[in-house]
Amino acid sequence: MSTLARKKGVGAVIWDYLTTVDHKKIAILYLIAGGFFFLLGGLEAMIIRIQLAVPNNDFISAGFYNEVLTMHGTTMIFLAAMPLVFAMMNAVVPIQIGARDVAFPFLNALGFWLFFFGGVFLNLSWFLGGAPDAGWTSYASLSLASPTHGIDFYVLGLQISGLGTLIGGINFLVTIINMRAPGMTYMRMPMFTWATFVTSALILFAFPPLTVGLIFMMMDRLFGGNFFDPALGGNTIIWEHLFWIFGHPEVYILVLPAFGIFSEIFATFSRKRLFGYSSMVFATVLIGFLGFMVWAHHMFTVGLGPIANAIFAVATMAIAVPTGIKIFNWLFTIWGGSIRFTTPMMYAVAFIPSFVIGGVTGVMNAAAAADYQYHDSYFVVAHFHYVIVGGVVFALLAGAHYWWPKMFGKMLDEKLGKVTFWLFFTGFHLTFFIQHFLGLMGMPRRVFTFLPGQGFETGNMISTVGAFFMAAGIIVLLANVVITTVKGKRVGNDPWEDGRTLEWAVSSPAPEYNFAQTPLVRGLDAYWIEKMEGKKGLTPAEPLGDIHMPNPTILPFVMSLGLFISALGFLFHNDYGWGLPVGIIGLLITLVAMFFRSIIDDHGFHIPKEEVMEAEKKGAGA
Amino acid sequence: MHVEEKLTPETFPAEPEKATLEGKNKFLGFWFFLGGETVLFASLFATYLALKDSVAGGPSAKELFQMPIVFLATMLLLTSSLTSVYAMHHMRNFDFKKMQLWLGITVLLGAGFLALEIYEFTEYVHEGFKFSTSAFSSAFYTLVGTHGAHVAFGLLWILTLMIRNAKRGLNLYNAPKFYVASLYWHFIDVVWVFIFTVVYLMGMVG
Amino acid sequence: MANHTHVQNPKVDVQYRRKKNAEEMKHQIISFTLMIFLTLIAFFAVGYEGFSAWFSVPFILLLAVVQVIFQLYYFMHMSHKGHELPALFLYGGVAVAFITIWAFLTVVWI
Amino acid sequence: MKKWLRNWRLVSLVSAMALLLAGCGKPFLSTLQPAGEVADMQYNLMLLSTAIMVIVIAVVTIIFLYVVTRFRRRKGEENKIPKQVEGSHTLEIIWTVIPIILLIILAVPTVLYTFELADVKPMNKKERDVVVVNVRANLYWWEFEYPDYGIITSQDLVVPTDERVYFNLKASDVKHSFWIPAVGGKMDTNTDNTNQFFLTFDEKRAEEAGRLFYGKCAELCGPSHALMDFKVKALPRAEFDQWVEKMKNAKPVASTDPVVQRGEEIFNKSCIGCHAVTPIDGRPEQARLAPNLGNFADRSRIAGILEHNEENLKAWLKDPEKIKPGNKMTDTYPALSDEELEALTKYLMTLSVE
Ligand code: HEA
Ligand code: HEA
Ligand code: HEC
Ligand code: CUA
Ligand SMILES: [Cu+2]
Repeated sequence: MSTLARKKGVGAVIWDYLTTVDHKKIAILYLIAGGFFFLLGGLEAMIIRIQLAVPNNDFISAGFYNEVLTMHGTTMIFLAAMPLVFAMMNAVVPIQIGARDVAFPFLNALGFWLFFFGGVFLNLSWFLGGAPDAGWTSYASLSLASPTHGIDFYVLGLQISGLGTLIGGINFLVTIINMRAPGMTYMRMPMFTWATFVTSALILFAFPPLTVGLIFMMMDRLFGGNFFDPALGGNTIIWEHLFWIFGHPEVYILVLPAFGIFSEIFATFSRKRLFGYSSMVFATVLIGFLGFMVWAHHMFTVGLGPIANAIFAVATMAIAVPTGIKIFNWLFTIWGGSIRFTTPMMYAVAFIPSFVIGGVTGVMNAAAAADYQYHDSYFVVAHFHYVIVGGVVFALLAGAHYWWPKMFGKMLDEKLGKVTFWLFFTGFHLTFFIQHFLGLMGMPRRVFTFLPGQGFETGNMISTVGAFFMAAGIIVLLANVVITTVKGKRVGNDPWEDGRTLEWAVSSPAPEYNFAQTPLVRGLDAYWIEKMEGKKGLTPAEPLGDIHMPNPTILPFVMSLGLFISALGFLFHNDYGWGLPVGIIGLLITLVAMFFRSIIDDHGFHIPKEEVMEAEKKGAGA
Repeated sequence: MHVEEKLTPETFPAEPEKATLEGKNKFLGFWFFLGGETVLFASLFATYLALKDSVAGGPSAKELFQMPIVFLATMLLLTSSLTSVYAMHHMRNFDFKKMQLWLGITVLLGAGFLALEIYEFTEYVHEGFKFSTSAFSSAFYTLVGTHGAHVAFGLLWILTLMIRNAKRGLNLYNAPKFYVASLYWHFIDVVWVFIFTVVYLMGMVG
Repeated sequence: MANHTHVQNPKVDVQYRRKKNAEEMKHQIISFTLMIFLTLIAFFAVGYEGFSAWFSVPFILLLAVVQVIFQLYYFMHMSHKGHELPALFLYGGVAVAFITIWAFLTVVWI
Repeated sequence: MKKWLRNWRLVSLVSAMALLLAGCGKPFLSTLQPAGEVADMQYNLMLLSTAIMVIVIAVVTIIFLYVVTRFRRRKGEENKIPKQVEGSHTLEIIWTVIPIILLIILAVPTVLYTFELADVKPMNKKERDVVVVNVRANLYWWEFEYPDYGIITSQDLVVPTDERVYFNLKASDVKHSFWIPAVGGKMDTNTDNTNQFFLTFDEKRAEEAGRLFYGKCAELCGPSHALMDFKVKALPRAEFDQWVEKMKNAKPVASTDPVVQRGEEIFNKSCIGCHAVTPIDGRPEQARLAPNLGNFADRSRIAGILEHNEENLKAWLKDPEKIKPGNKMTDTYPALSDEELEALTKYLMTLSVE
């Protein structure tokens, strides 16, 4: 397992990625898999929009629409947005804190493979009898009534990928607490690292309720449980609570890293320190905290009673305050700065008005009595696409452009980047702005068609046209990626020239060991400080020496594969005789792999000092 | 210093579980995991509480639960918590043999607990209280069964550690592993305290 | 990753450490005794006919909480230093646990 | 509450927006053209919150436009290093306090309205003197039972105007949600419990809207969720009372037309197991598997969505699946010939209480 990779065959590269525990390679895996699922979810969105372009359309059938709708929401949230967020975290956070890797490289790989197999499992449903069709929220009465195995795929697939997410969350918590370079106090951590930290804490507390909800649903559907069957004393509202106790924090799990990404970008391209850093940290923590007290705002119409509705309404509104603090701090980061409109900065700038529109419609939803009108209408669809696309997707696109050179050593083409931006930005507002009004005019969401004569025609047509703009933008982005990969020029450490944080101090892409010498951090924006003092590199905190690295391993892949096989077996255990044995065999595979993990000592290996020096001289690690 | 280096009581650090960075990471990561587990069990408890009276014509808590078995199980598990404290005590004193001994006792007590639970469940099933009898039964078996699964996993884990390290003794590579496993074991006990209180005792009160 | 760095090599007196450990073990046994005692009271409170549920339910819940505090602070060493973050996250979990249970007891009607 | 709003300084902004929004949608469907007390309250809240949000957006946009135009890096500034500002306490306080004030302004009426809208005491009094409707949602049709009058209708809800009408809401299969956008927000029909709320239908505005409001199912409930519509006829109290009387006294009239008789015959063979043909149906709700057809001919729509005419009725009877995918009537009766269709249609069109 040497460091300086020689030219390898395709097989060797694949094996390398299957067994890697390097956070930078795992980031690339997350990017590819998450990107693929984003295209899939986007394709599903396009199908939705085509179907809804005109009234009484029969592009797809009613049942199929529900499958597409459910898979669009589920895929986008669990298999696209979250993994892409994880891609950014893995690519950046360890380097930003001056670490050589994450705290648990093995678990990092395990987290990825669990997500990946969970996602593949969920999508197998398309070919094995039908996808889930009860909405991404999968409310209990409908999901128990659903006749195909779709919901079972949903339950087991999310269970597996959720486990991966939980592991990833714990990993980042420990990484950020224990692996920071000397001098990097909590209040010197870059904003994206802070966002990752709070997000990981949210994951830790939000995913268990989902796990439990999914267990109940699995029991009810596959093993004769009665949690949600009113006839035997069950209660469907329990599912709704569990889902939203998870579901609301989930939206902040998505958006806080987005905030973090934008914080980095605003500072970099305004050439200015983040305004009000400490209040930004405070606001992030507060949003995370409040995020757990508001879930019932998704259930205002369930009939929880006025007391619960009023409490949750007011609690929800409170979140506007810390979010507002962030918005104004960003504006004042730009204030007095020297802005360069690169592609990432375009997204960041566009994010502010877009997200504010989405945020304030959120506060409108929070007014419980008025939400009786908005709920389950297109007004809500408009709200959440404004925050998710205008916040999270913009951030992911911005982050991808921003850190692409750090991940791959080449800059994405700026011209094409801006074409993508304008297409996507225009399409986004065209698609979703009008949906506010559709909702207010009485159009419910999750409808596979609408009848003429209700005033919905024009709005839906505009919305569909907008979606095509977004698709065109994404296609340009894909072209950009291909062109860059083929013809792009290699770049140096700090290709944007205004980098402030530690990741811009190492070569692009970073060497396997990140830092030849662990740096000494002397303040917020550690690299900027060194640059301003006219230094080329960082101040080292340790002498040059051998570098200890973790061993690659196939076990994470095997463990995840085991669960995948097991889930497949249990899913069919009521239909086929092979179901139960396959289910058990799968579990055994996982257990045996865990056993090996436990008994094989893994002390890692060392990269000798000489090799490190040579790599550093060349300026590129891999 | 290499982590597997042979140590003596003099060189053995006071907090062996946190002496290496790996150890520190494990220690912290595991505590966070327990924070997540707290929420997991809370969701199970919350559901149990919401459904405990939904017996749908099946047996109710009051009719089913019997004090002696629960009491015995509680004593076994509580004691096993103490024995694992003993094990950690000896680990800190760098007395590997005694540590293994106390871990062994812990495992035995845990196995006894698990056997009692299995016996209890089969009795219930005979009395017509099956998993699919009512919402109450589903909630009961899922909550108590999840705890039981934790016990079983804990047993396997501690056993694996004991056997794997039987020959080579204590070092800074495996000390954190033992420590974390014992934390897990205590956590299982914490959960049981709430189970015997909320499920069994409150169930018997009615 | 640098597992070769942080091993303290305490030249502390082994004798002294032994003594401290033994003392701590004594505390552990005391807390164990108390825990067993609390458990006995809880079972007794339920077995005894004289108490109404209005008394015994809150009472045994209180006993459980006390017992768990013993577990956490003595058996799991949460009273020792270096447990600030574990405590933070554990109590984070407890907070979420608390509102979950509170919600399920109030707004899930049956 | 209204007085409070009137005194509000934003009143001009609010009314400007009201004008703007009122242009949106159809009076029988749009939440922006409220037609009753409940929808009014919600509309007021919507206007108030929109006003606040417009202010917020305006402030952000002004600062935003200023900073992105003023501080772009110009030619010759390539090496300029701006002053690295840490932050400002004064500013922090300003943008913490002002939003809090705005939110309090929104929160107070929100809480008040939330409690006001949950006031269902009158329907739970022993001696009640209000109109109560039991709504039962089914895949994909609605049943409206008037417990105080002992009558049942389906698909078309009939209500008196200018008074609070109270509803008991529940679902018999999966969860649905009961929503009449122009008249008031929705409430879920759960499978586990009965929800209660009230709506008010304003006489004047009902008339303007053609006395027929559109109602919708607002919770995903399966393939035909999109088509689970119902209609609401809002009548002046006197006319409503008349309607109730007619419903109570409706008796099947023997027809002399042989085609109708033939239709009745078929109906009694294939359909009566699920559909009742008198508005008085004493069977328990589990037995009421299909819409009550007692006043079918008086309805405004067939199956809640199709225009009410013979052609569409035939289309429905011939192949309901094509009209409402996944509905519970498909394949529950033998295929019908053209002649049988004709007969059934003629028969069904006689089922009237008017
Ligand atoms: C990234 C995702 C994301 C984010 C960040 C948010 C943010 C918020 N959301 Fe949203 N929401 C979703 C994703 C998200 N949401 C999704 C997916 C759904 C639907 C789920 C489903 O049913 O399928 C949903 C649904 C949803 C509902 C339920 C609607 C319904 O179904 O009836 C509600 C109700 O309260 C709500 C509220 C809020 C609020 C108050 C915020 C706040 O956090 C917003 C705060 C931000 C601002 C307010 C803007 C900036 C602030 C200022 C400039 C300061 C000044 C402002 C004021 C004084 C107002 N959301
Ligand atoms: C991260 C979350 C996320 C994202 C990014 C999106 C993105 C989009 N969504 Fe989203 N959406 C949800 C989460 C998300 N959505 C959720 C949770 C729901 C609720 C589901 C439910 O009710 O259960 C929902 C529901 C939903 C609806 C409501 C459907 C209904 O209620 O009936 C609509 C309708 O317009 C819609 C449209 C879109 C569009 C046009 C985009 C666009 O932004 C997408 C842009 C991307 C593309 C256009 C990619 C195009 C790529 C190609 C064309 C190339 C294809 C090539 C290959 C595959 C090789 N979505
Ligand atoms: C399973 C029992 C069942 C049988 C048998 C049945 N139907 Fe139906 N019928 C339904 C259901 C359920 C609906 C509501 C469908 C929907 O809107 O989703 C319905 C709807 C209708 C409607 C529209 C009702 C309205 O209020 O607009 C008519 C008319 C109708 N049925 C007539 C018939 C006739 C005629 C027959 C026999 C030839 C028949 N039905 C047999 C269950 C049945
Ligand atoms: Cu009924 Cu949707
Ligand atoms: Cu929410």
